[in-house]
Amino acid sequence: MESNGLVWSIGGEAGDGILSAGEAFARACSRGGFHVFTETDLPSIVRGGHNAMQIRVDTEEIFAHAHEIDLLVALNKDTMLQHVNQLKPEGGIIYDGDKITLEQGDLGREDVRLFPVPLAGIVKQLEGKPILRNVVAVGASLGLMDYDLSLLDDLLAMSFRKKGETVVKQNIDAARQGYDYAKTRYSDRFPLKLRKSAAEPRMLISGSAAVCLGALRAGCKFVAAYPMTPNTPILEYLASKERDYSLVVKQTEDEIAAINMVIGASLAGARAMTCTSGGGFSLMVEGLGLAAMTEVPVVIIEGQRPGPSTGMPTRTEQSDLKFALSASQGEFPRIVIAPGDAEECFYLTMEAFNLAEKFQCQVIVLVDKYLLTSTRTVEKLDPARAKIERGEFLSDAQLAEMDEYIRYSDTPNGVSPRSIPGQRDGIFTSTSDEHNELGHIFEGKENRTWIVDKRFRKLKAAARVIPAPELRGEPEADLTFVGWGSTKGPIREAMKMLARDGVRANFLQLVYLSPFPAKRVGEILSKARKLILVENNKTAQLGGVIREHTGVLIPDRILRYDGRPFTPEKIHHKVMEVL
Amino acid sequence: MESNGLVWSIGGEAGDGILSAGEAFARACSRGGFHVFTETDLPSIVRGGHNAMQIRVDTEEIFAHAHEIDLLVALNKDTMLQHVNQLKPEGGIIYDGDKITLEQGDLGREDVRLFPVPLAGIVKQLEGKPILRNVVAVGASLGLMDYDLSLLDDLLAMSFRKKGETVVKQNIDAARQGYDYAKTRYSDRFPLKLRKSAAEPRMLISGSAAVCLGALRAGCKFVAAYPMTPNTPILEYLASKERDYSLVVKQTEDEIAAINMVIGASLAGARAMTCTSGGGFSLMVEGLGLAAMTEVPVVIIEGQRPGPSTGMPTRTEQSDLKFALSASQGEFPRIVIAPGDAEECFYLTMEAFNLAEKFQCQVIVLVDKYLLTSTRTVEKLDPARAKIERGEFLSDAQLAEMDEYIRYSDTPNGVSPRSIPGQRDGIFTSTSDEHNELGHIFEGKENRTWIVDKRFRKLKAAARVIPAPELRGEPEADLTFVGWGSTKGPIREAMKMLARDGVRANFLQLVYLSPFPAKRVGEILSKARKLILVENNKTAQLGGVIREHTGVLIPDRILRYDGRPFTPEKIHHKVMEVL
Amino acid sequence: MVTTAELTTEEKPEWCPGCGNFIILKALKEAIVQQGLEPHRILIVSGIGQAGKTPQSMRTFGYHGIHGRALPIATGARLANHTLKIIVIGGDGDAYAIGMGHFIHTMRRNLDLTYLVHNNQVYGLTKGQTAPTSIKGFKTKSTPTGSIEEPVNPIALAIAGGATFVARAYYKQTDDLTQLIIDGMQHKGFALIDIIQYCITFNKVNTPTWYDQRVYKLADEQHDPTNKIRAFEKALEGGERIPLGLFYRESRSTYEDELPQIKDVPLVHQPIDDVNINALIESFF
Amino acid sequence: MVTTAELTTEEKPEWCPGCGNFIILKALKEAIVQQGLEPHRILIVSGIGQAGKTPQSMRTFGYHGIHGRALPIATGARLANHTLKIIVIGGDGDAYAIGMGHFIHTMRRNLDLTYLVHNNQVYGLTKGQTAPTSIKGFKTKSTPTGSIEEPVNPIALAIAGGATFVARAYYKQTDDLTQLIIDGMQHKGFALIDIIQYCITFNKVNTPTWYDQRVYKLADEQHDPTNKIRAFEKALEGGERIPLGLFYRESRSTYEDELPQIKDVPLVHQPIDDVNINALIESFF
Ligand SMILES: Cc1ncc(C[n+]2csc(CCOP(=O)(O)OP(=O)(O)O)c2C)c(N)n1
Ligand SMILES: Cc1ncc(C[n+]2csc(CCOP(=O)(O)OP(=O)(O)O)c2C)c(N)n1
Ligand code: SF4
Ligand code: SF4
Ligand SMILES: [Mg+2]
Ligand SMILES: [Mg+2]
Repeated sequence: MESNGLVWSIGGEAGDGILSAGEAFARACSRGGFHVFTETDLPSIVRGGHNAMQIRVDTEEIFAHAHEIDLLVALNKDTMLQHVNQLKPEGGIIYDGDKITLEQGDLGREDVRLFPVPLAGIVKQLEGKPILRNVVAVGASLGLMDYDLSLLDDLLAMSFRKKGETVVKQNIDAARQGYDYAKTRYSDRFPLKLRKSAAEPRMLISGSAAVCLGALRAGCKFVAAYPMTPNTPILEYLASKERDYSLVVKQTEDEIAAINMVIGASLAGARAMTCTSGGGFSLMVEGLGLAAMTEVPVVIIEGQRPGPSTGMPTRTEQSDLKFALSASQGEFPRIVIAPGDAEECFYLTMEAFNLAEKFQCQVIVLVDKYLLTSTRTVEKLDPARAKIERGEFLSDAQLAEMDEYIRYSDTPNGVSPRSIPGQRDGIFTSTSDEHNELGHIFEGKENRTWIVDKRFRKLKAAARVIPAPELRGEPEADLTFVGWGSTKGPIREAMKMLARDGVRANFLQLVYLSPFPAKRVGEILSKARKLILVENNKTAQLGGVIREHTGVLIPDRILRYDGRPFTPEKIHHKVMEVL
Repeated sequence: MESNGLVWSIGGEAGDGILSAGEAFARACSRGGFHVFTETDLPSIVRGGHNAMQIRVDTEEIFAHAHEIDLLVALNKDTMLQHVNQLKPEGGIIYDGDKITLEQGDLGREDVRLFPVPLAGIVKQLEGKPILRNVVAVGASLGLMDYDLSLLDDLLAMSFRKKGETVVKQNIDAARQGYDYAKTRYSDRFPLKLRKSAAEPRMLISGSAAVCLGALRAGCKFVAAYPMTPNTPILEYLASKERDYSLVVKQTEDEIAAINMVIGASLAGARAMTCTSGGGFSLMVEGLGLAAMTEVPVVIIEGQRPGPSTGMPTRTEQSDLKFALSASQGEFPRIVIAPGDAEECFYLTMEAFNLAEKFQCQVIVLVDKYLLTSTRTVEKLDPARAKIERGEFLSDAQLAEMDEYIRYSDTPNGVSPRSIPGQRDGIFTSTSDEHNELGHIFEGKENRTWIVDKRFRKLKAAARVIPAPELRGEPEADLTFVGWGSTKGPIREAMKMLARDGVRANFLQLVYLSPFPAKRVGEILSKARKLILVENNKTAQLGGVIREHTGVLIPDRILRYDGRPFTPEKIHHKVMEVL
Repeated sequence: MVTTAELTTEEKPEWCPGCGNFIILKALKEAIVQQGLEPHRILIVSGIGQAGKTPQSMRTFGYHGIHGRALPIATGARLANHTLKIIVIGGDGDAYAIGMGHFIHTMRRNLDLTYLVHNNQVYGLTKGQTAPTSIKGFKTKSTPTGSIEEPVNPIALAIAGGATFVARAYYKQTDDLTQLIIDGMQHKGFALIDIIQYCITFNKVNTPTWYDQRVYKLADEQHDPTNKIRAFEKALEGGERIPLGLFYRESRSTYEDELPQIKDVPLVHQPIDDVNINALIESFF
Repeated sequence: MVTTAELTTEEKPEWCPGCGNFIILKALKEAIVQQGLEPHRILIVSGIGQAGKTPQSMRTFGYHGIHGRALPIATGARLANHTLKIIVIGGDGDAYAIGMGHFIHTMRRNLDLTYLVHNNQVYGLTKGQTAPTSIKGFKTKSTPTGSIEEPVNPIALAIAGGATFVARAYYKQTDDLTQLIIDGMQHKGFALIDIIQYCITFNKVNTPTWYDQRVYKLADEQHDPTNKIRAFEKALEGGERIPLGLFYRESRSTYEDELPQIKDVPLVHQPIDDVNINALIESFF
């Protein structure tokens, strides 16, 4: 089983520092030139409860976490028992042999290799806090796989710089002792080794951070949000950049205030967004319609989690698609975008701001917990690819030349050039009531038909600039996966597995869900030999949307709605059942 | 053009008493055994602005208002000008000749007959308030058509009883003077006569009142709502019955409070409902999901009006269908019912309470402004047809026999028998977080899959008891109309017109939109020769839902989204274009 | 200098003849004229209701939003461009029923906004239901046997909630009203002016006659508006004696003042065409 | 008589060791035991947050609703069955941020509900953001340079808002807390008990040490809880001296009292199987 790559996992109680340990391990690998994917598994509890994190490391590009693991770090016994069956044959477990006593038989498996390390003992000797056990364990892991410890040392030095030299030293010592302990005793019993490659360090980023970078690059100047898992990290990251990037990030009294503040800021001319999860989005629905009626650009990041209602706050699901597509009373154009990985989170968030302003419409970016919190090594994000296009703003000079500024003027593509408050010749009034081209309340029949059509023309115009979906993978394939959002990663991994089985697969990823690219999708689907729909929900919502727009029913569906993301293995396995 | 029936219309400024005049006229007709349909046309203004009301009277059953009118009562000049083109050839106008001076040429039509009546003059002579003109005008109308004035007298006596005898007398005198004036001068110039028939008086009721009667008959004990057109009349009617029918009707601080109070009341065991329009429903979306997750029965009356946002508050549209079908994050079963006329408003509101309790689910009754505010003569509503079925409540004795009460127990149809607070052995906790069968927060994978499935089983069970849609009209038809909700009336009228043209039509009315009767609809549609979809919206939402569930695309669509309801003529006309 | 005529659009406000809103509209225009403000530097944000229709008949920037949400909309606009003068308008239902949460939170933030609440103690636009400020026993179609709730006391709530300028005006005393609007707009921070407004159509109880018998001016009683406790005491008056004028004023730094990122240039005028995020990108290596 | 053990489910509350919520939970159980109430006659309604998890670990009827909406849920339940004892529980964000509108409106209605707000001045469940009660300058990940908002003053708002029983308790003074809960539950009308609760994980500023140095008992200062102005004055205290105990109490008829239709039988027990609507049907002829 030797290969330059492996799946490493760490588990313990909430409060044991699982996340920081995992992040350190992951970063040590990405800096060593490896491809990395990380995924966390946390309950909705602040302390206590089982936390786990998986880091997958490879020399090839990777897109998802894996079901099976090579090396498990167990900070408590519970972790050993819960995860032992995920271990590959002859996988290893690092644990504190002084604290956790068990017979090989307790695990129900004979083949796993046990690597006891006196985690607490080492910490005690260093006079560190109990949490330091996590660093010892990471060190031990690196020792076992013979990796370059200096990569970890640098990270620890950086992370703890603020806490002073003693703490830095304590951490580095802890890592070293764990490293040495494991290396000297067990190195030969664990065949998987990681060798720092010649490759450059790689960028390792979560979907949520990528969204933030996209927003900052897009010139987002105003963010209003109310904390809600899994979107709180977006609010928090952006809040930490308030001063450096000169934006205002406002934690509001609720989500209703958030969307309405965003509308106010955007009306005033600033790029503005909010982020939330389904529950908060529910409260934003009325504001969404207000923005639509008054044609104020708005960007909403909607991070899905299992519902209904509070549901499973720290888990994942793709169950708000239809809701996002039809939320709010009445009919109006909207753009719904579902990025599938961290790169897309960056480029499409950026694009969301462009589309919102160009079409004076509301853009919902549908993400989910899995996509937001998992991290992945990516091709260095390229800000130059993300250009600002603000659509039609009238300059003071242009306005001065007009007889009268007409806010909702009739235009071929439905987009009426904007002015902003403060522009002398750009005065206008806007109302959530139906109105005439001047923005005055008006209930006439012809006017109503005209202005509804005008608003909808924007959607047609948007459809013309939005890239059509493409098939990824072999053009001539035995089967075609159809999916959206965060299933992209697991599907791509599953395709690799199928290729190994000699099954040629390709993948239709729907990125833009509204306007829906019905024609192109219909063409692709009608040519496919076998279609398999993959969704992280119960009711196959994309399947419904596809049938509505194309008439095509996809009977083969791989669905999961237990709050967990797909593993590639699960998809692979299900496909083999279907074929 | 003689026939025992006609289309009468009255218009004037808001504040002129258009509605009360129209209602008096309509009731005088329904009491005379006629079939009646009334429809109002009001802007969103308290005073000023043009108000109009149309009353259609016939000896045959009628289902909708009409485009053309026979007799117009114009309380101001504006009304004459606005409505003159709606008059049938040789139709008549009653107006105040002393106040409105005009040449026949002003109207742009030579054929209409002018019947000037000194409305203000008569009122002045009676020393009445200016509003009394409306009664004079109704009297004059009856005079012109030779109707039995005593029917009107009785109504006036009843309406003004509380205001004292003088007022009653003044009204009756006003009616009489108008009657005599018109009858003596013009009776021979207006050929349409109404003769009180031997038929019994008929029940004349609006959709909104029918909803209220359904709710009261269903034993609704608690109503919480925030005023919003077109649902305010429901709130107000029920509030007026609070004491007589022993229920609590609470005007809340907002719609969020309304839905949550309803949840609380229902949890405590009372039948409870709220009523709102799309904007208020937007605010209820989060609460809807809470009710779904905790399996608390809830009935929501959603009265649609043109959106998005505030839109056209006093107008009509059918544009919240998809929103109602997918509102709130996550996935859960819901029942969506769209009554098509006043009878259905009564029986289906009643049924909504039964279904909500039997399946411990949320029932949305989708109505609209046209359906709620238009009135129609109906077969006397039969409370005996509306039986109470409360679903599974456990008695104290049943609970006492159990080892432990399990709130979300597993059952074949997904419905877990309920207890209510106050029952000694029925104690349970419920949570909006995902939970186990006891109602305790639980995030296990198998549990999650199980309980999602359990909730969805209720929808299957509901589908088994919900009546399948039926084709109305000729089984072998040249064309099949497909529609939902308030288009039912205009479609039925259009079918009559088509029959006169020799076109055989039938009609598939979708009453239950969720669970969607896909199989039956598919069968019906696949057998039809030609399908025509009729919807009062822009995007043909039902068309989308049908295609999603059956794959059938209905390319021929008659859509209207200018805030006005269809007239039968408009549908008829469009059909003739399509054929 | 702008004139009242220049502030007026061709749209006639769609209010009932005799409605108090006409006078408030006039006072508002007058206050703008007297301050010599330029119309394009003014944004009027309103909710839904009769009062909310105000921006429709004024030639300034106007945004007629949704029921109850005028304050957050105004907050967003203000933070995006704090060089604008922003006036917020709502009815009593808009402000104190559905909008209550935002009302309290906006006050404690002390953004520089002027909030005019047209308080007619009834729901006008929806044709006469009970409002949160309706007095006990008030009969409407939604409470046919009379309201059984203690009305909200917006003045007391504003004082308790952290507003820095709290006043009550009476539409009939137009000069005082105009002056209070001017003072509120000049005040650095959040100003609430609760304006008694007559709804001639739906409020047959709290008529001008009713009010004329009850109102008196705080200024006539040497009320000290810097004393919060006294202000609260005055706010609790009602029933037979209804105080008018400035209850409370406090000087506290505004929300905007505390944001160094907008000290020099408002957000909306900061360049965004090529934001340099290289340092952030590096931080993920 | 019910015992504390009988009130306890097998579910252990999922709070951090040392969290103040454990003590509040204990006090609540103790208060129920001391009043000799039957668990099946009690309904505990809560919002979402750490505090909101309380009903999960109590063997009474419990409903753990959504964030900010516990009061309207409780209102509906109370009106449907006013023979139940209903306790409502929320966190500071739940009650005073997203729930602010309902908070004010429920108070003025004076329904007979007891509201316990676990005020830890931070958002616990979502891992440490600023709360509406966080003091100025409070640093969290959502306000990394410190909060710039005046915190809400729930006591002052409750007094201004029409609550008839307004108290502050400190989780560490468990006997007083228990007694206040009992008094609140015995009070006929709406009782607010704002409870200072320590969040050991996310609030490193307002610690027990911090509070111990500041709190004092109103009872020790002969405070007269029937005097609304004095109560308000006390409510404005903060910073260095934080009063504990009953600020204000008033006796006013409850909302339920004003509803003749539930005088004899609660709604939920009124028969509905054959409601006679014939008279209504006739009225449409
Ligand atoms: C979410 C929502 N709910 C309800 C309404 C209906 N509505 C419009 S205005 C209004 C209240 C009007 O009263 P108020 O705010 O006092 O204003 P007024 O008309 O008296 O000036 C209501 C309930 C709405 N537009 N939106
Ligand atoms: C509509 C909605 N928005 C946001 C959240 C996320 N959320 C859950 S609890 C909470 C705040 C917790 O703070 P607090 O109410 O003070 O309770 P504590 O955890 O401190 O007891 C938030 C924002 C939610 N559940 N629902
Ligand atoms: S209903 Fe009342 S508030 Fe509305 S315009 Fe008429 S008088 Fe004014
Ligand atoms: S985070 Fe704070 S409030 Fe939540 S359980 Fe831990 S200590 Fe208690
Ligand atoms: Mg009002
Ligand atoms: Mg808190």
